Order: sequence, then C-alpha cells, then structure tokens
Amino acid sequence: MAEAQAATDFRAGLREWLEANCPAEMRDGGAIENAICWGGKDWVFTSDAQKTWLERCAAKGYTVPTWPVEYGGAGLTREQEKIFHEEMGRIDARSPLQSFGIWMLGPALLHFGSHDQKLEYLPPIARGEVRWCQGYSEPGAGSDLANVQTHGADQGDYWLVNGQKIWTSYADKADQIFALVRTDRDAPKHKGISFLLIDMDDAGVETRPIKMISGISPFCETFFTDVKVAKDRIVGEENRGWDVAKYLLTHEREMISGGGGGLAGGGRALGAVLTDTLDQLDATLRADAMRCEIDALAIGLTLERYKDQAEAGQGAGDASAMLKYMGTELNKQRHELMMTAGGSAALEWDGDVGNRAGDWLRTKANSIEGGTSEVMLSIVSRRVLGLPA
Amino acid sequence: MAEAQAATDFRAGLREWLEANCPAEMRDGGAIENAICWGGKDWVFTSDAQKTWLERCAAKGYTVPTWPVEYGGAGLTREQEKIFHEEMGRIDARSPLQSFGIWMLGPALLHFGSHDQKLEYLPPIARGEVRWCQGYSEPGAGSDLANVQTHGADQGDYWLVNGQKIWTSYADKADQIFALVRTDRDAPKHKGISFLLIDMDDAGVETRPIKMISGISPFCETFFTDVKVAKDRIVGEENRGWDVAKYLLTHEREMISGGGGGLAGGGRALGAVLTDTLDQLDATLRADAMRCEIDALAIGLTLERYKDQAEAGQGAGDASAMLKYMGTELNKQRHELMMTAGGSAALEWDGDVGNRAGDWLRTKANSIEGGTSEVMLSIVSRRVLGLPA
Amino acid sequence: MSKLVLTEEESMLADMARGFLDGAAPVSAFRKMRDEGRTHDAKLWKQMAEMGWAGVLVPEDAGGSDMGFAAANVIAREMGKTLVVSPFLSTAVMAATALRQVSDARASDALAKIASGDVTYALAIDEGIKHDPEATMMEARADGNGFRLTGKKTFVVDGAMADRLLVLARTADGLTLFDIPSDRAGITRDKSNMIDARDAAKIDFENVEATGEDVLGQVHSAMTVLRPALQAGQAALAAEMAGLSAGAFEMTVGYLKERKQFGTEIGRFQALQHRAAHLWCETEVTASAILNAGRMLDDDPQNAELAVSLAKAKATSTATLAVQEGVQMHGGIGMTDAYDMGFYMKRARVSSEWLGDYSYHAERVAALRGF
Amino acid sequence: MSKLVLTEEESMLADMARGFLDGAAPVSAFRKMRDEGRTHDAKLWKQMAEMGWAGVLVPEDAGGSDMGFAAANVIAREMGKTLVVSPFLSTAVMAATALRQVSDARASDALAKIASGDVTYALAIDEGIKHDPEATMMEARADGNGFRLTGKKTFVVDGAMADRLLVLARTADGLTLFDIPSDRAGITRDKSNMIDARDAAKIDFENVEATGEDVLGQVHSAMTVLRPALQAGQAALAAEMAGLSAGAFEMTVGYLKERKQFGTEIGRFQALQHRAAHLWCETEVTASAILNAGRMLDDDPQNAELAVSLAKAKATSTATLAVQEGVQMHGGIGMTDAYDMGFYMKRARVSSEWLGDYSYHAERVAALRGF
Repeated sequence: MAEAQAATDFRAGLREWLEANCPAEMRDGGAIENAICWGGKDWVFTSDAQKTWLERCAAKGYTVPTWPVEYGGAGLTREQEKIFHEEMGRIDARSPLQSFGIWMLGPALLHFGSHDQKLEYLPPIARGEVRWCQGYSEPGAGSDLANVQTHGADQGDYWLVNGQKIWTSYADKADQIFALVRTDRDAPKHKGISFLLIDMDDAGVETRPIKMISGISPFCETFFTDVKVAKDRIVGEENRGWDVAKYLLTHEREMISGGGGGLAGGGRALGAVLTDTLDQLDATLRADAMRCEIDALAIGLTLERYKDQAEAGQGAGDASAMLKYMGTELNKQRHELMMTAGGSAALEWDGDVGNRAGDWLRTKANSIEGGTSEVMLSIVSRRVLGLPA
Repeated sequence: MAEAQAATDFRAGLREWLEANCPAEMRDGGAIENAICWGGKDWVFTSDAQKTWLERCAAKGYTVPTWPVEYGGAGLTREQEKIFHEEMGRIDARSPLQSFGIWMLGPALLHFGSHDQKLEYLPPIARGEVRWCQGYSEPGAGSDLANVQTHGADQGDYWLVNGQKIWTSYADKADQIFALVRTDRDAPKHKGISFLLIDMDDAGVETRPIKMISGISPFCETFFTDVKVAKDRIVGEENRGWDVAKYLLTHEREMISGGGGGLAGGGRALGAVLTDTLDQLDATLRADAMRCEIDALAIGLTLERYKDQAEAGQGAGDASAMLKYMGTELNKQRHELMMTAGGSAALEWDGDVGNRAGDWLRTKANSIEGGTSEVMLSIVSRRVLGLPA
Repeated sequence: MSKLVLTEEESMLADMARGFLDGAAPVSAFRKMRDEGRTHDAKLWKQMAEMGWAGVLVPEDAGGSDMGFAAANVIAREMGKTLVVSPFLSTAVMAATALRQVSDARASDALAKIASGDVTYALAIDEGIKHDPEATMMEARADGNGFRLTGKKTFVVDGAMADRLLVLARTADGLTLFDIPSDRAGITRDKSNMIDARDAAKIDFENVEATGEDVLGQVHSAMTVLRPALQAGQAALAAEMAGLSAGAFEMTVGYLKERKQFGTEIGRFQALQHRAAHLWCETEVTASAILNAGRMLDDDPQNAELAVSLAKAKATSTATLAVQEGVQMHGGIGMTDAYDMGFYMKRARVSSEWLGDYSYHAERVAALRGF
Repeated sequence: MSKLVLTEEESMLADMARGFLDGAAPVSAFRKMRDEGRTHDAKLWKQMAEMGWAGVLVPEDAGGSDMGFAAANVIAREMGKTLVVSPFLSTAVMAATALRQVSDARASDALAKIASGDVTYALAIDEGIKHDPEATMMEARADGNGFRLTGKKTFVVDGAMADRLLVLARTADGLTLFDIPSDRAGITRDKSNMIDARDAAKIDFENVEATGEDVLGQVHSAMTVLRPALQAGQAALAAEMAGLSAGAFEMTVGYLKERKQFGTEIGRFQALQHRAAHLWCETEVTASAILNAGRMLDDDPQNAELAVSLAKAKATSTATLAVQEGVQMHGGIGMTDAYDMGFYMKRARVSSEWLGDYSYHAERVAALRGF
C-alpha cells in the first residue's frame, strides 16, 4: 500500500510540474518528423518553446528519465517511468529530446563505461548538447556486421583510423560518432574489433549524405583518413568491441521495433487513421486494418511485457530480434495500407496528405537497418529454438 | 475456316451422342468423392447407370479421350478435348472413370512403353477393368523419393522383390501396382532404380490401410516379401526407372494441382459457396474469398495456358512444380474458408454440411503428397531461376 | 495495472499444473479417451477439484480457491499443451463467473458445488452456426409465475454430459439466462460427433418449465451475468489455444531437429528455420495478449472487452498457423491418425470457432478501437 | 476462343519491342528524364508511332497497324520491364479505343492523328482519391446548343502534357464524355509532383465551353464509349505491371546470384530461394490472366470485364510483392536513389492505384462471379 501511495504521489507531483512547465506549443504530440528535437551543438531550435521545454526537462533529468541522477537522468523506477509516459501522453506532450546518444551510446556507456566516461559523456547527451551518430556498417558488408574493415593502427597513445562507414544516420548533423574499428587484424572476426568514440570535427573525418528512394537523406557515408583517436576514447576493452556492439544492437532493435513510442504508445487505431481519407473501408482494407491493429496491440503489449520482465530480473534474451522483426514488418504493412487509403493523393510528394509516400518508402528500410528481418529470424532460429546452423 | 467447321461439326456430333447416351443419373456433376467410378476387377458399381455410362464411354474411347484409338482412346486433338470437356460440363456429366492408370501409368506407357506393352496394358485401363496404384514412397524417405530401398534381386528370368512402400493410394483396392525398385545397389542413387509392374495378387504382396487424420484411409502401406516379377514387367530400361518416375511426377503434380478438374473446371465461385451457409460474409471472409477466387481463376488459366503451350510444342518445363505448389496451397486455403463459413456445423463428422471437415483435413495432404510444397519451391529455385543449390 | 509478467505464484501454479498433467493427462490419455469414445474423466476432474482448479474462480467462503482469471488462464494454457479434456472452461470458468455475478444463497450453493467438483455446467447459448448471443431466438414464454422454454440450441460444448445448463432465451423485454438441470422434462440432448472428439450437443427444448427461481440474475438482463462469463471463457479459451500452439510447436521443433532428409536434419533448411522462427514470434506476442487479458479481467473487468477479444483473435490466428505448419513440416506422418499432430489441428479448429471466431473478435477490436 | 499462347507474330513483336527499347529506352533513360524533370520524350514517341505502336488499336484505313489488344499488352509489358515513359496507355490504348467506338469522320480523323503520333490524349475521369467513374460530380451544364463544364479532375495521368482531354461530366440524364483540346479557355492544369516522376495533373474546369461536336459518342451515354477504353487501359496497365514485375524480379534474381554475405552467395540461402520461387510462381499465373484479358478483349469484348479485372487485380498483387521482395532482398543498396529498384517500387505503387486498385477490381471479380 505504501508503494501504491508513493506512485500516486509521484504522479500528482509530476502532473503538477508538467502543467506548470510544458509550453502549450509542445503539447501537440509531435508525431511528425520535423517536430523532433535532436540536439547537438549545431542544433537550431524550431521555436523558443522547444528550447525552453528541453532546458526544463534536462534540469529535472526528464530527457533521460531512467538514467541515474548523477549522469543527468531522473533516476526513475520502471513503475515511475510508466507513469511518466502516461502523464506525458495525457497532455500530448512532445518528447523533449531524441538522439542516438539517448537510445544507444548512453545504454552502452551505462553498461560498459567507466565512472569517468559516464560523467564525461552522459550529461551532455542528457542536456542535448552533443549529438551522436553510429558507425557500424561498411560498404559491402551488409548484414555481416562483424565484417569490419575500417582499421585502427596502434600508435601508442592513439589509434590511426582509416576506412569507411555507411548508413551512418544523420552523420552530417552529428558532433561525434561511435564506431566499430578493427584493432587486431589477426584475431578471429569477432575478437579484433574495438568500440571507439570519434569527434566528427577531427581532421580526416568526412561525411556525405546518401539520397534514398524516399527522396530524403537520413543516412550518410562517412570516411576516415588517418584520423587519430586517443586511447581513452574507447568503450569496453580493446578488441572486445563486439560485445558492446551486440548489446547496442539489442537497444537499436527495440527502438526500431517501435520502442521509441510509435507502436506501443496509445496512438490512434490504424483503421481510424484510414478513415481520415476514405469514407468507408472496403472489405480488403478493413480486413487488413483489423489484422494490423491486432498485431500492433499485441506487439505493443509484448514490449511492455519484456520491460516488466527485465525489471523482474527475467532477461528477455534474444527477444529483441523478435520485436525488431515483428515491429518493422508490421510498420511496413501499416504504411502500405496508409498508401492504399490515401489513393491518388498519396502518390504525390508533399501532396494533400503530406509526405505520406516518403514515410511509406522510409519504412522499407526498417526491416533492413539494424539487422535485416532475415537475420532476426536466423537469430531466433538458432538462439531461441536451438535449430542447427 | 475448314478447321472451325470441323470443330463445330465435332461439337454437334458429340452433343448428340451425349444427349443420347449419358444416363440422367450421371448428370449431377459428381463432385462428391463416392460418386467417382474407379474401376478394377473388384469394382462394385453404385448403380446400373454408372455401369452403362462407363461402358458406353469406353466403347467410344471417351474414358481416355486423348489416347490413340488403338489403345482404347478416342484420339482427340487438344481442341477437341477442350470441346469434349465443355460439352460434358454443359450437361453436368460425371466423369465416367478415374484412375491412377489413366492419370499416371497410361502417360508413362505412352511415353516409355513398347508397342506390345501399350496394347497389353492400356485398353484394360481405358475400359476400367484394371485398377492400378503407385508404389513410390518408402518409410522414412519422405521427400527424398530416390531414396529407394525396396530391392529387386536379379534372378535371371525375374527379379525377387523385397521391401516396403508407403502412401500407396488405394493399394487395398487395386489390382496392380507400378513401383520403383532398386535393381542396382552399387549405382548412384538415381541410376539403379527400375520401374516395375507388380500384380497385387502375387504371393508375397501384402497391404494395410493407414488411417489418416481425416478419419479415412486413402493410403496404405504395402509390403513385398520374395515377390517374383517377370523381366518383361518393366517400363523403360532397367536401372532407368527414375526417368519414368520423374516424368510421372509431373503428371501427378498437374493432377494434384487441380488438373483433375477441381479448380479449373467452371465450378462455382468460392464466395458463392460460402454464402450457402452464411447470409453475409464479414470483411475478413470476403477479402479472403476474393483473393482465393482471383488465384483460382489465374491458376486455372495457367493450366489452360500450359496445355496450349504443350500443344504448340512449347514445353512448360518445370512448370508442373509451380502448378502443384500454387494449386495445392490454394486448395488448402479454400477449405480453410469453407470451414470458417460452415461454423459449428462444419465441426462435426458428417454433420449438416456433409463431410466438410474430412474434406478439409484431406486437403492438408495436398501439399505433401507428390512432392511437398518445399520441394516444389526448391525445384523452381534451381531449375527455373538457376539459383545455386 | 498489474505487471505483464507472471507472478511467483502463477509460475508455481504453471509448474505444478504441468507436473500433474504430464502424469495424469498426457496426450496419450486423450488418445485413449478418443479411442474409447469417452468425453469425460470423472476421476481426473475430482483430482482437479481437489487441487482447487474447479474452484479457481469460486470465492473462498464458498469453498473455492479464488485464484482469479489470470490464474485460470495459466491452468487453461497447461491443459492446452497436452489437449486435456475437462469441464474446466464451461464449469469452472464460465458458469462460476456467471454465478458470481449473482449474490444469493442459491448461487453460493451452486458455486460451492462447482468448487467441490460435484456439478458440471454447459452454456446453451448459440442457435446458428456462428457465435452470436444477441441473435437468440429461443423463446421463454411467461407462464404463470414462471416460463416455458421452447427452441433449439446448437454447439453446446460439454452439453451432452453436463449436469446443469445455462440457457439463454428471449423474454418479453430482452434476454434472460436460466440455470436449470439438464434432465428437466422436455429437454432432449443429441450428442454431436465432434472432430475434436470432445463433448458437444444439440439440445432441443420443448415447452420446458422454468420457475422464477431458475432465472440467473434479473429477468430481461441476461447479459449482465452472461457477458463477464463469456469474456472469462474467451480469455481462458485463448490461453488454452496458446498452450495448444506451444504443444504443437514443441513437437514440430523437435521433429525439425531429429528428422533427416537428403542426408541432413530438416531443421538445417533455412526456409523451415525462418518459418519456425516466425511462428515462435507469433506465439510470443500472443502470450502477451493473453497475459494482458487475464490482468484486465482481474483488475478492471468493466473495461476488459478489448483485451479479451484481442487475446482470442490473436490466439486463433497463431494456433491456426501453428497446426498448419506443424502438419506440413511433419510431412506424411503428421497426416496419420497414429501421430498426435492431427489432434492439435482438430482441436485448434473447434476452439477457433467456439465463443466467437477470428472475425468476430477482430470486428470487436475494430469497434472498440473506433473503426 | 484463341489459345492462351503467344502467336508467332506476338512473340516477334515482343522480341522487336525488347530490342528497340533496350536501345532507345533502358532504365537509365528513365533516370535521365527523372533527373531532368522531363515526363515526355517526343522523339521516342515519334519512333514508336513509326513502328506502329501509336496506332496499335487504330484501324488500318485510318493509318493504324490495328494489331489488337493482346498485341497492345505485349508492347505494354516490354515497356514495363524498363520503366519506359510514353503516352502509350493514355493515347494509343485508351483514347484510341474510345474513339473507335464512334464511327464518324471526326473520330476517324482523330484516330489517324493518334496513329501518326501527332496528338496525345489524357483521360480526365476521376475527382476523388480513388478510381470511380460513376461517382463523377463534374457538371456539364446545357448552354444553348452546347455545354459549359465546371469542376475539378484529379490524377489525370499524362494530363499536363496531353494535347487533348477526354473529360467525363454529368449531364441531365447521365454521364457524357467530351473530347476537347487541353488548351481550351477555362482549363487550368496543375502538374502533380508524382512519386513515379511521370506526368499527372490536377485539372480545373471553369465554365469551359463544349459544343455538341465535342461530345464523344452519345450524350448521357459516356460509358458505352468509356467502358471499353477503360478496360483496354486496365488490361494494358496490368501488362505493364507484369513487365515491371519481371524487370524487378530479374534484377533481384541477378543480385541473389552475385551478392555474397557470410562468405557465400545469398542466393544459396534457402529462405530467399523459396521466396524468390514463390514470387516467380505468382508472376507465372499473372501472365496467364493478362494473356487471357487480351484474348477476351480481342475475341469477346462484351464479356471481357471479368478477365480484365482479374488481370489488373492479380498484376497489382504480384507487382507489389515483386518490388517489396526486390527492395528487401537487395538490402540497403535497394533503398538508395542511385539504384534502380526504388523506381520499380514507386511505379508499381502508382500503377496499382491508377484505373482501380486491387480492391476495386477484386470487388468486380466477386460481383461478376456471383458474390
């Protein structure tokens, strides 16, 4: 009962704070791409309200509510985090900050970093001062992520890094990159990789956006030419970067699966969204929309269940592969139906129904980035079902 | 124009013959399993009309309309065969005879048999006097059909056959069996098999029905213990039986795919059948029924197309694998929908909607017998697409 | 809202149930019953009652164990794994839930008898081939202080063996639910020959007398009592189907590891691996929906309908896939009556239909989600 | 009924078309047009006219090659393979078919101009976001001996560049089809920025004058003329989509054979093999439906509707699958603008929608098949 009272008190206090501190302009849900605040030193706030909202949240640790207070978080429990998201949802508040630092580097540092590294890197992420991007994939490597050719030559105080990364999301806008670099060419494929932190302003770092079929360029190619990376700019041990990468992939998969709020969040039902443009759903569209809705709800509940399991100390194991697979395949289907419902209006770039086609095309990468659906199924097959490789 | 006139004349003559010769009781389409006349020496006609109809058709060669006249057929061209089926369909006439002899052994003999063999074996098949079954699969071999262990030891005048076959359809009712027997154990897997003809009454042949999940026993296990098979009871060359088997598999696949008349024939639309039991189809059922209907029509047309191509001398190649895969998967789907539309009435054995459940369960074997769907896809992958094994 | 993770008690309950059922009711026991034409095992049900399963939803003061809906789902899931035949769903879940909605001495007494395993129930609801309580046409004509029931019910699961029937009938101003013994004069039960070899019946009511005492809850207000019962049944049936899917899946994965074709285990074939993996993913998200339905029924029953229909719809599509893949991946052997896979397929089909099929619940989900 | 096999002439036509298009209009030509913002290649169209393609459905006495609908489908399919941009469907197939329904000198003259490549047409039919000619609201108000057209048309494919428009409008007793020049006073064309980088426009009609001469066919009877045109267009579009599927599939299978991952060609992975094989099976049955539609339009046009809707529905589902698998199997590179696969995906989406989407034609099939 004391626990329940504490939760009620927390909710009341939070609600009061939100009422007082969340600017009215920030209460629109912000589901659209360009409402997102990504932070970073070059960030240009789209409004004063966006800046105020970020600062106020950062001061309370609410940009990273579950991180420890000393690293810029609010130290919320899982129970409190749920309440936090419920109360944010209640007033339709925008997320104050999103970034690869929050989703990926942060969790990696919290798990693998030294206390000093956490103190150095985490608070700037929480405050939205430094924007990170990831450097995993390399040209030609595709799903074989451990096939890292980018090389870090040991020069005593530093590594001299040469090579090329691809699919580096928003590398052209990031301040720093965390990258997989081969630091031992003689070791087995997975044993000679280190997880390095590199400043995008360093000499020898170049980046170039890749134009995608959706017409936008969320991804880049990034080139390293004789880049010097100091020996303390490493997460985890030397040549053990694959452990960090695997850990991070799990986070990435949960994020892509909809953990970022897309699916699980109390969004509108797909069927209802479809009727925004169509008076009536024909049998095919209605049947498909129902199936998608059922899957969306079940996947959303699974995300909650895994979080509850994690809190209860029951690891979800390789379940992130499952979530990633199911979430992204569903998302692709949803956007196919959105396109169908949009009819000819959805066939124009930035037509009467917005950038629906661009969003649709963007989803096609969901089941490729962060591990393809095929790789996810193989992971489940081997690690969960124990089928022979 | 002369050709068109000949077709018109043929149609007129046939129509007249059918009007005069097809008994009224045989004009009910006979879509139900126990309306089929299978023939054979133990066959008990279900009615005088069934007997009369068989005899009249056999006399004209209409049990096997495209076979040469000298072997018991009517020697129809492809064009005439189409007209034959149209006219039979027009008066909803039952097929006078169906059998594995017609579908499988006949085509094999026509292709690989000697003139004497054709004269000996084909007319009794055409007249419904001898009922054949097939002995391909063996226990444990599954999809690996060439994994034949049943052995025929060369004894000069005859082979001494020992071994066991499984999934021998209606072996308990058949007079004769055509079987794959290993006659050279030292040759590579596909090179030591012969295609033998064995009398089910021979000493040492035993057969035992297998009860299936549908409650019926269309299949048997068949055992050979020191069975003597004379040297002239072989189709094709010794140790080249796999060529015959492969050729036959193609026919079997076309038959299972619906070539037997199930799908391609101008049957009622699935959606219309479903409304026999349900006043209104909900969105899901309607959407599924439309998809099935579209696929059924397209597959039926493909069957026609391949026949037309064959007539035009353009081989359909490994397309039988495609037809088999598409046709059987569709048929399973159709029966799933039939079950859904039947609701609780379909959940009883022999309930108000007949043996709908039994038919449904029977279809589950469609994608296994005659080569699984997985084997069909692998055949397409390798032989049609040229993907590496 | 409680967490979407099994509590320690629930995990223990699952383990105990599994342990008990593996001994007392493996699939071979179902096969034996099927072969002998039996649809009820009185001794087994008595044992279940002793373990508190018959009274899982009966209050403690009526002799029940009162473990709640989530716990009932845990038991149903374990039963599903080995195709256990019992009156659990009809009696312990649905009838008990219906009776619990009524607070009178007679209901208390009935609940006590359920808990002790001394009475079994069946729900005589549907009249057409699809589940649709609102479409009830059966008439309960007012007659003196009571009623006369005339009409036909179909797909009455457990109806041939049950001691008592909950009968839905139309009265002047709506629907009324009656709780009557199944041997009352004018009732004729015709056992259906079901593909899952379980008890179901068509029941004919010919001018059957029912007193005011026989009405469960209020006249013209059947749904107040029946709806919670149906929801509890739908959730538990979804759980049973999840168990059934798990049982079929376990057989299938085992077969993939052991069966050799073309010189290697078929489980090495990537196409089968990916299909098996996809199926596992479906079973995982289904599990979440079912756990959620149990939690909602326990914590917020007034708003549980979405959770329940979600669970039943998803459990239905997953079970259908599980048995289809199970049969196909087993090849010919899976088609034989001597192998157990066919039992799973037939039970999956019956449970898909019972208490509302996929479409029925999908349409409920759509309506509750605003489209 | 003609046979479901390509005639020798049709095979030769396909080979010739392929040979010509591989030289004159490979996918790289489309990319160049897209990059330059062009949606029409007048020189290419003139060459096509010289080969008889513009007049494929124009009678020989009007200067056409009169090869028939099946032949038009053969050409459309080859165009689809390399994403060829041309006025073929709007002008040579649909406008020509509409004009052929009318036997007057003016129509003959128009057909001759189509055959020579001197005039292009667009069909201004739809007003809402989905194809639905019967829902036309645009008014053609009687005015003296003629009409005044006021209203808006959307998704007018080829509408920004076309010389003439076939405009569907509502008159007193039904729908009437007008054949008017696109520069007539009161017409405002607003080019749409289409994802397939082709020509489409929204067109505004503000009190546009149309004389009795401008009416194609009979007043109030547009469908007599328009329906055959739409059916011809739907069949040819289905054929184009089949070509598109084949083009995407060929790229994909090529990639499977060449691309290595985890030390081997990805085409060795059985899961991909089976998906590719399934896709090929779908393309095969789709081909039959399209061939059948061409035969029916040539042989029995009054009863071609089922065949046409079947072809368009099946072509749509197959093309959708082909491009989805194409992108997924290519991985990241398939998502880049520098690679051609995205073009196929975008064109598949636009052609799925044009002239009726999957549902539209599936519902037609269902209706014609009695449910």
